[in-house]
Amino acid sequence: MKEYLKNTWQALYTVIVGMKITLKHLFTPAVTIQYPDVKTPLPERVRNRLYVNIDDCIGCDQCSRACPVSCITIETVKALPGEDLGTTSNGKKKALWVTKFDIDFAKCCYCQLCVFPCPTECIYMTDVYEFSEYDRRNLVYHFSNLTEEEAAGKKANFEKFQAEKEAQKAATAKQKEDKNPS
Amino acid sequence: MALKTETMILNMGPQHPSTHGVLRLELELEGELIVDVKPHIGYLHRCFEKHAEAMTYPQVIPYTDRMDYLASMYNNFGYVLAVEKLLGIEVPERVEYIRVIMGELQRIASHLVAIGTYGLDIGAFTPFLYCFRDREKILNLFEITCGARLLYNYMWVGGLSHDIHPDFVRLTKDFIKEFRPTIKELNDLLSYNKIFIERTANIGILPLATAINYGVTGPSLRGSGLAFDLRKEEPYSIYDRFDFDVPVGQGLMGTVGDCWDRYYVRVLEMEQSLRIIEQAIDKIPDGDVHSAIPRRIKPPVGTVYQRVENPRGELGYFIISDGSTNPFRVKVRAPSFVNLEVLGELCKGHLVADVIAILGSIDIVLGEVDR
Amino acid sequence: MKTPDEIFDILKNNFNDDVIGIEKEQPTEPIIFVNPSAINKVCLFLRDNEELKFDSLMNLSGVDDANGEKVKDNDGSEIIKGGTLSVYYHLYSIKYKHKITLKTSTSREEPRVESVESVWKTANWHEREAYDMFGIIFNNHPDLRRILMPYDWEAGYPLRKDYKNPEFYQGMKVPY
Amino acid sequence: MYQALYNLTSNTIISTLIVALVPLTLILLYALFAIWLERKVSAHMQDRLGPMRTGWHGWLQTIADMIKMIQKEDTIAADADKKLFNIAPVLVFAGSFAAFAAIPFSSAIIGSEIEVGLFYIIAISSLVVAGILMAGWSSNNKYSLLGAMRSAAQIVSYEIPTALVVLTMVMYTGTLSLDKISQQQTAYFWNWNLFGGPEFGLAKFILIPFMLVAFIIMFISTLAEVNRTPFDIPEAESELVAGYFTEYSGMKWGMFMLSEYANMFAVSSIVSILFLGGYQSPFGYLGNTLGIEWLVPIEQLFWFVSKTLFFVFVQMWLRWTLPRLRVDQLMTVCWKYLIPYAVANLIIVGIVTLL
Amino acid sequence: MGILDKEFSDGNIVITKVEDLFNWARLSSIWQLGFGLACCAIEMMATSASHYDFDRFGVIPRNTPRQADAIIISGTVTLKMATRIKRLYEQMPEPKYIISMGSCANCGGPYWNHGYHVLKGVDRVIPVDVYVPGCPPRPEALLEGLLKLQEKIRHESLTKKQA
Repeated sequence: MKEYLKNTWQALYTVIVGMKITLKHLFTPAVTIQYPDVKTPLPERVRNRLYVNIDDCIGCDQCSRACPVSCITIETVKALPGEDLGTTSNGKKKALWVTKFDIDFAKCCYCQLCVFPCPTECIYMTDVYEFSEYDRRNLVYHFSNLTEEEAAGKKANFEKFQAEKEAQKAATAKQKEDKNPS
Repeated sequence: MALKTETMILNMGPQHPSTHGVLRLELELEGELIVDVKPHIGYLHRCFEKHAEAMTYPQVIPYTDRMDYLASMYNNFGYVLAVEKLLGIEVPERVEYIRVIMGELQRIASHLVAIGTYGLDIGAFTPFLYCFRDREKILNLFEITCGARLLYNYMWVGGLSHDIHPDFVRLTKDFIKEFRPTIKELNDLLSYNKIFIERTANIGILPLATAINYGVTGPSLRGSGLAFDLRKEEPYSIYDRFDFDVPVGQGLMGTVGDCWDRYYVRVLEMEQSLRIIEQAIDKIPDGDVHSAIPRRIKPPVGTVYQRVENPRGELGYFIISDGSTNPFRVKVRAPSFVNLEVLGELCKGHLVADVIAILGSIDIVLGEVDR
Repeated sequence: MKTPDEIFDILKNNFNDDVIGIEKEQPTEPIIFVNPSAINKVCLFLRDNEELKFDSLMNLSGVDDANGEKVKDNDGSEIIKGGTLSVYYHLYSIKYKHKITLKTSTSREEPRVESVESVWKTANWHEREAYDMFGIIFNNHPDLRRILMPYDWEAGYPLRKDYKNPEFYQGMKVPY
Repeated sequence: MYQALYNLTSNTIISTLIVALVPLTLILLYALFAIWLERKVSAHMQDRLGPMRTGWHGWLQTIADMIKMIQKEDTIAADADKKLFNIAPVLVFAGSFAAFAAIPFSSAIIGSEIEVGLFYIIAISSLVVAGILMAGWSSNNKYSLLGAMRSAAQIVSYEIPTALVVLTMVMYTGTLSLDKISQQQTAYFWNWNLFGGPEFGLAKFILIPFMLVAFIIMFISTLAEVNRTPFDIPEAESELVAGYFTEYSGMKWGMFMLSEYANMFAVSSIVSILFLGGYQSPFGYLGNTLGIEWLVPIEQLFWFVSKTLFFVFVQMWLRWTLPRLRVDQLMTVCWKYLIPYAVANLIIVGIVTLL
Repeated sequence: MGILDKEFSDGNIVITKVEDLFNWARLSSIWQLGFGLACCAIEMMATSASHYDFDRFGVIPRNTPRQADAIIISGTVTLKMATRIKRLYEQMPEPKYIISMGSCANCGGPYWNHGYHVLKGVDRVIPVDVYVPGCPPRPEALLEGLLKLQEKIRHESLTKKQA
């Protein structure tokens, strides 16, 4: 009988205690951040969308090798000896045309492994997180500033330059041949 | 002539509000009584071990994050300790202290989710939201240090990715001061509530012998009365420098090893983690966290098995290296995978509502079960 | 608290031919080789022996040693013939706080290992996972089915080194 | 009210129609308001804000939900029992709406002054069980079947404590008609039944604790009758996905929600009539003091609605605090705790009224 | 779509007025199916918790596909789970929308290369309306995805059925 009454009393008491807490919370101000109107400032080390400062990029491919998901695709064309490509901000001489530098943000896992190995720190994470799309294809960002035909042009004249070098090498080899057998 | 009754197969399918993710429970019911429970897993198998073989050692760390996504800091911790044991490198004191603090903060965050979803399973909505509100404070702490909220890739082999933020220490101290009263409030609202006790006491009793035979570890094992905590049993990193006690289920509200004990051990463990953080936060020595990170990681040929005390139990990494930059084989002993086996044993003879209570008390994460 | 060598000696004189040897030059812990057909007897002994009391199986993992020779398959990709699949057992005693690692290896074509499910109930799912990932068949295991992959997955065992992705699975394209 | 309308229009059909339409519109408006109130109360209890973007503080939210539900495709499970599937929501709503015929909103506004008001309400509210069973059975879904079985057992077994407490109150007040009970508890709150009823004297003070016990038992059992937490086992989200209305979508499910809130209103109005003096105002009427005769019924309506809304708020407050009971615990609470207390209370109040 | 299956001639004033009302109602009370797969589900729960509060946009988690308007695919879709998601999608009544949350649901995410058991993007099984990138996307990113979906619904028209 005592157990019976203790149960009833315990049930009523704990219900009242619980209700007291929720009532207290009814009057405490809400902690909600009203997102679209109030945007909280994010800490500076935040990891959201990647940004590549393409004119600092020397096309060394370190970031795409470090990426576990291999979502960075880089294509470079060797510059002809005569061409001058300017220097990066910290004074490194650029030797490669970066014809294609795509990051597929649908694949990226935002782990920041690509930011550390970059010699010129041209790839870093910004705090932009609002870039959802209706179509998956435009989640692939193209950072290289060479347009299609420029890239094709660069590749074309590099092949041409390559062919000339072959021809010269073949020619010098032939000359050496003529010299020593004769 | 006895009336022939037929058991009903009820599928608590991969989409169910309280299976903590994508787990299918095949219940054989006699009316509402459970005859047999067969869990079907594999709905979230993301082939972690295949990825581990194809990546270099540092690249595997983002994948260890995604296994137990509620305690990803601790997954890194386990993997990183294993590789350091293989390489045999020493880690500076500062890194050790920061790792312990981050690990214990992650344990509190993970227990908060476990307690919140357990309240949700029993039917109380409000504790879930209070727990998530407190958890946001911890996520802010993580975000100012390494920039991510949930999957950090913070602990690297031999060091850390970022040093802690200048006002990390002050914010952690504020958090500890604010968090203690909320544990007491949570206890009044949920733990000592008569209906909650009625729903969880004497339900799903796990005797100690079956627990050990089934390999159950973590709060589920400690709920059954055995003080087996790897931080005390086999102290890794610098856990032996802190004094904290290991809470054990004493059967306050029913027999030892029932759902209420497993739940209450988690609440007490949060208290102990606070104590550890308090002791560690003041004694962080200064130094460089990037000093011991090797340029290229090529460990010698060999095997290592390193286990750590994940908030859900004993998380073990078994790494076989063949001398190249990619691990030859990484096998993960996930605590939730092992704890889930005992569900069939615990649920016999209970009601449908109890299966949800028992599943909630074992606290599994499907990312870790299916790897 | 016993060192792995003492445990190895005890095992050696109880199961002289079944326990093949001990390999010690590993950087971390030594491994004891056991004959696959006698693994359950050895484990039962390890669990019930008074001085050893290995009452918890920490981890059971299947490994594809990939030490057979590579052979060109008809469609160009190479598969591994011969060689071994091995299973590692990590045991721990709560009472005496000591640990050892056992290893058994079976042939790649006919991988058969005795099941230790009768010794530790936790081995049930571990063995099912090893079967699912490597195809190692555990004799008299209660219900040896796939655990992580879909039950009707007939494209082989995924974690083997020479595994190839199927083109389609139930109408869904698998590769990217 | 019917009589007044009949003299006005001298046409029976129109006056009965109007008498029926007034509570219906009141219920629909109240339901819209109650659903919005529930979402805001639950939000603020959990330190969040609730609907904010549809109108100021989201007051258009329920209207938006209603219009969206109209647009939903009307799916019926392939091998569901079509006829029963469609009748069930209508039956459930009819059951809970019929109870409003006997509830006196104010001395002037009563559906129909039936002498046996209380008895009628208890009888009609068990119609809801039939509707729920039909819904559970006809949607041919294991979860709905389990939910329906549980709700049948729950509502039927909680009829008994309600009936017992109603018995004590009827024995004490001497009449079954709700209107007379409200009239007995005339102005000034210490005459309310909860505080020992109108006659002054020693019996009044002895009765107060037992009236309180009767009030608590009545409130708990009506909670169970309406399937609100901690007794919302038929539509337990965490176990049975959504209980007996798992298969319902769009407007049919809307009917279920409507009837749940209508039931909540009906039940809390009965509790407020029996114990807190229905439409009596606690401090006398402004209308009498100022001498305006027609103001009194409106004041009474105000007091009635505010008391009932307070009880509806308490039901919502409980929903967001307490966890859910298991089915067998629900039965033990009813049979082993509520009924013995109710019977003991009945006997004691009986003896006291006899003296 | 409910009672409006009949074809309207062209969108005259009455239709556009009603259309805006219907679109507004549909977009301000999207009920999401309470169903999470992996790490993005935890961020989805954090979004419905007190700090970012999904309920502000009228989004309540409903457990049965019958009463849900939208599924937020939050996490990795594996092959074993893909057939289940297809069935869930078919069970939902007609005006339904899909938000694919996180890299794994967009195109297989970190598991696209060696994930033999991972479906490379949920749009191979069900049509997706909005892709929310991130791994896992911040709660604000998910809310921004929801706002994008609401924009899309606002410009939907009842008369001209899109392909």
